[in-house]
Amino acid sequence: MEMRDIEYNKSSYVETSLGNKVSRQTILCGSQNIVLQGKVIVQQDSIIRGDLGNVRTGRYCIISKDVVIRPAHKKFSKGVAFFPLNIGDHVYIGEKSIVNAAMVGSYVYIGKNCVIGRRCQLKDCCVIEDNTVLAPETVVPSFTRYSGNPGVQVDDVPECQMDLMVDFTRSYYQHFVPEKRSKVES
Amino acid sequence: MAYIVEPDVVRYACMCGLLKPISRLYFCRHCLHLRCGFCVCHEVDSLFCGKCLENLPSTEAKLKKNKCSNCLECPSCHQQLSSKAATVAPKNPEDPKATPKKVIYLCCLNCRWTTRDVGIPDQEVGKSGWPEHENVHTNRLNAIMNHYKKLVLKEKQQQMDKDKKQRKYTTSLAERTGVTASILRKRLGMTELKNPLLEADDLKPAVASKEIVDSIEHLLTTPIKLNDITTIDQRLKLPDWQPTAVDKLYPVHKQLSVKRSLRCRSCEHNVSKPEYSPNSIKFKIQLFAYYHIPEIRIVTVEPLRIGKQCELLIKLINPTQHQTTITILPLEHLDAIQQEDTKVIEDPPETKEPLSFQLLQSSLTSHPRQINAKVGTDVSIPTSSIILPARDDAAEYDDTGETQNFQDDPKLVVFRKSNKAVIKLLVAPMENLELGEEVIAGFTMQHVYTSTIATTTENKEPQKFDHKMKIYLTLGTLVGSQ
Amino acid sequence: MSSKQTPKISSGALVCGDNKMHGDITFGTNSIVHPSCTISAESGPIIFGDTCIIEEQAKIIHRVPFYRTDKNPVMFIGSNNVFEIDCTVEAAKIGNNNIFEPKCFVGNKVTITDGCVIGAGCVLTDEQVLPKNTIVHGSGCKQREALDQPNPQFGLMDTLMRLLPNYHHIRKPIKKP
Amino acid sequence: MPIYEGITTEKLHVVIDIGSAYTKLGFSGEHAPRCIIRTEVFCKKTHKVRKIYDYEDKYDLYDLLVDFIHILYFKYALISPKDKPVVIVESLLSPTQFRDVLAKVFFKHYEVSSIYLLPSHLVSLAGLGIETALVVDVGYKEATVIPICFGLPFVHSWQALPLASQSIHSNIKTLLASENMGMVDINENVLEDIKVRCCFVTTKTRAQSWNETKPTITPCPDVEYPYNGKSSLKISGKLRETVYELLYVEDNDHQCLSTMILDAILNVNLDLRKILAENILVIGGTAMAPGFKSRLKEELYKQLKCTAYEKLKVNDFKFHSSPSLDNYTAWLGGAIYSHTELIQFKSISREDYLRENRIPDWINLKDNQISLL
Repeated sequence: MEMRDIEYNKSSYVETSLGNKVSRQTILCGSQNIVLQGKVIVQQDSIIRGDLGNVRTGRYCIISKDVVIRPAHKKFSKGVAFFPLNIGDHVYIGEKSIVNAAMVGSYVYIGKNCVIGRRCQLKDCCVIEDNTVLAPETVVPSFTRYSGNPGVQVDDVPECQMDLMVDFTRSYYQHFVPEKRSKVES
Repeated sequence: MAYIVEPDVVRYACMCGLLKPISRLYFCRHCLHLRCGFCVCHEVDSLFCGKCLENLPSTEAKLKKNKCSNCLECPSCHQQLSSKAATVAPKNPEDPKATPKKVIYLCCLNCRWTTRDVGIPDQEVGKSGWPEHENVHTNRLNAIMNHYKKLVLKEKQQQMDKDKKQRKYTTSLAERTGVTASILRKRLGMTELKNPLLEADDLKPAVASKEIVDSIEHLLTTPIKLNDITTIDQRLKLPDWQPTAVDKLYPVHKQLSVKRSLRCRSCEHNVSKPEYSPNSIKFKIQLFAYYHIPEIRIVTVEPLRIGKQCELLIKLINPTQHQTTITILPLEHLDAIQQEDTKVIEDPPETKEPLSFQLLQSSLTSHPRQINAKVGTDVSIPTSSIILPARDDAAEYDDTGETQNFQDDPKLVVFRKSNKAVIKLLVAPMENLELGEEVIAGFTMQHVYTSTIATTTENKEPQKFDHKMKIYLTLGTLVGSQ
Repeated sequence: MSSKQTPKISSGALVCGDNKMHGDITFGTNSIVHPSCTISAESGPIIFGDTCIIEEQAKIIHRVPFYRTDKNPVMFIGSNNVFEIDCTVEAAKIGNNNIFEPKCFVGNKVTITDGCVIGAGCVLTDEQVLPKNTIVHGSGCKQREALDQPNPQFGLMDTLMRLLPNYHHIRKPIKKP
Repeated sequence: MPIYEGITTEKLHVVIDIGSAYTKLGFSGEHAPRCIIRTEVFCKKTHKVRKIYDYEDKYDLYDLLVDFIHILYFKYALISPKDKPVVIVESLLSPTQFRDVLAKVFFKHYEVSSIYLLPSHLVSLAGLGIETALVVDVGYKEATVIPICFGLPFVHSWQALPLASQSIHSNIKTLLASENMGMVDINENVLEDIKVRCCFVTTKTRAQSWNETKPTITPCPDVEYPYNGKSSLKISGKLRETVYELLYVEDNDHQCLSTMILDAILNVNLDLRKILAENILVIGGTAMAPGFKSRLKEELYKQLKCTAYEKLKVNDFKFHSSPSLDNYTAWLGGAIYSHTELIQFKSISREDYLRENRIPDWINLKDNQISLL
């Protein structure tokens, strides 16, 4: 199915020179530690905890509503440290998901309402289905599809996942358009 | 996300007769046919551990029983175990030299099971290896296995002796000269070599007993604690042990995972071969249909009503580096051709001769199954073809919207941009459909496939083929009649 | 009960500014409250013990079931409890050393004792008292009993105490007389 | 370690025992299966888990088996099935259609080089090192009894009744529904968990008192079973004790587990009866229930007093215990058999199969004629 336009209220979004579209109703804590590489969409009510550690996303990442992105911590003998959280290119994170991972690769699809536990590693080209709960420190290998609570592998992902995700995130960005003026006035 | 979460609305008919979305199909460029996961041959390409992502050669994996030696799983919930460090106070606190010892224990971060729960002692840092469980019957089973092996070998020996007597003349050179290995050994003063399998066997058969030890007395009076009894999944995770009490559980090594390569059954060429490294997402061979066959997407469908012609807009995308021409043909078009093709192999010769290699190979691919889709609408077949230019990655960043010079039928082509075109088809749902029923439309798509295999030296020009396949579109449910 | 009450924050506690709080709420010493969580004392006061962590999007709601008629019920939450991201807790009695993992839901008929862990995504609504050291995990809310209580996360709290004031507006603790 | 072992252990053959509830998979020469998994696949179209044995027709079964065997090989065995032999342990009473489709899937879809089919009752004795015994298999769908004498199954005296886990599960379901109001639909996996963790087989005397109008015995303690976190099930002591009773209580045809065993013994020659009665081997997962075997023994002695079985002239029953757990005894036999060289000359090769387009079967006249010649 060809994607439909997703309209947003122009006044409530900020578009940066790199093409990032960030809602004004987000909580970006420690924004100096957050790097969005370009053409990234951050929708309303999502929280990015840059105050705890560096967060860096690749190009064409889509962060839906009510998402929490939070660097993971680990206890060492000298105290607790937060790991920087790197997210690759062309990643989609569905509504109400919590990403507490150590690393999210490229071309990753995370469904709605997921919990990605502490220090998880999501490798390139994996799919996390809606409502999945990944236990802390889970490693999700490439080309696998995880589901359930606790998340386990349920299926494979098509080998052309990389191109599917590139196409999906690009067309999402293209179809993410400001509302028509007439609607705004009414 | 059409191919990841949504149901498959556009399905292509594979050569084996199954309907699959384009993302799940392969295109064998040697046979020029669509293949799917069902009709290709799967092979284990490499083994790796899904936790530590390390490769294991297949021989090593066999020795380790397909388990990772480093990664362990929780016996309680089957998630991966993590090691946790802890410090233990020195044994004699009075001793000023004694420093707290660092130890490691395993902990499940999902259900918080730890090796301490079942009394497995903590490990010192640097030492690896957790206690492994041993099958209690190992000795007995080894004896039994050997016993049966000997028995069969003895039988075989007798059979061979019998055969030998029947054909006396075929003696070897060594036997004629009298210099057999056994005689040589005798001359050298060595003891005669005996096949250890043929030695006398002293296996004691099992003895049945009158007594049965399975008392239930304790169950009758004491209340049970559910949390102390293992579930069936926990038991079966430890097949040789299957404990009933949770304090008998022990960690299990993680099962390895595989990367698969796929091979076309008719021409034995690979259609997919991944790179060796578990971290790599690249392929050495990637003949996925998504890269070779034009992709079709539904853009819009008018509400479907019986007897009414509804507009259907579909988008065609050419993924290849070559220009292609797409023609829409009726569904029946391909049936006529295929019937002629398959007639030849339809009846394998009923002979008792050894089967030819060819027949062994083609046993699966030659009998496609009936396509399981009920077409519920007619599709108006356009008279003209659509030319799609090659895919140009740079065009993705080009927003100028340049117009291409294609002589399009304006009634057919609605919109066009780089390697994509939106065309308009008219569908009319059939009379016999019921309200709320899913409407499926079907047609045959023919496209020009440009082969890039450099087969012959004299023919430098890439060869072009007409490739046809059936497409089934699920348009949605019927909303009413006219 | 006025909803515009300011929470009582004991000394040493760190409460970020951007969060929704209604009613009579008391935080014990060394507690940490992350931004954008919701604490709502609808039916009566909520009293947190010492060294609790409340993460973003956590919802702690004091809402007594309609059939209870106790006068001015108080929601007691012991010490060393961790409320992780997007958990919803309505249990009126919570002991010490419990962990509420992300997206779990604990209804108001549940009583939590000590050392329990409510796993991510688990929903507990049935009237029950979770025994000590119970661990609820996975789909279907499987239960098991742990040997020890989870360790208090003092290391994490030290780091948070250091980090959070650099980035957030902090509510001032009430100085005890 | 003898030298020859190095050569033969190289060749590991996959040994599969596809039961109606659980499938046992492992390698030849090993002492326990690598995994025991549910015989079911996840259907992507309907998003439901489907049991292989609940197939609609042979085409449906073909697709289910293709999916299932794919999982067996690429998730558990981790070898390519093509051009390798496979060992299958199957019941002699397995439906012909199932056998045929299974062989077709292995030979035509997975292109294995050969299949070594082993009858489960016979090979179960391999772990004991004996040749004559009465094998009682209590699995998921049915209980079957086949006497094995001198290494040959006496198929003509087989007994089979649907007295197994499936009927116990439905029994638990009806009993639970009467005790817990409003319980609509309980997943079978939950029923199984209740059975495994809470229920047991009670003694004969207690069972008899339960049948009285006013039982005088104190039931075993009740169990509170947490269900989904949203509610809890009350499992009464009576339920815990009595769910297995249907195996031991005679049905309308006066048949139950113990009569099956005695009938099977009755069907063999007089001289073998005593030997069989003193060599009973119970296999199958259901037989692992606590108290199952001692109750079976009690019932056998009880039935012996009936007039129908007086002519048996049997005084004692003796039971074997295999060096394995009951649910994989048959698989172990397969692993022992396929560790020998029998696999080389007793298997059905792909060439043979493609020529004949069928696999030999004891029930088929064609195969029996050949043996006569």
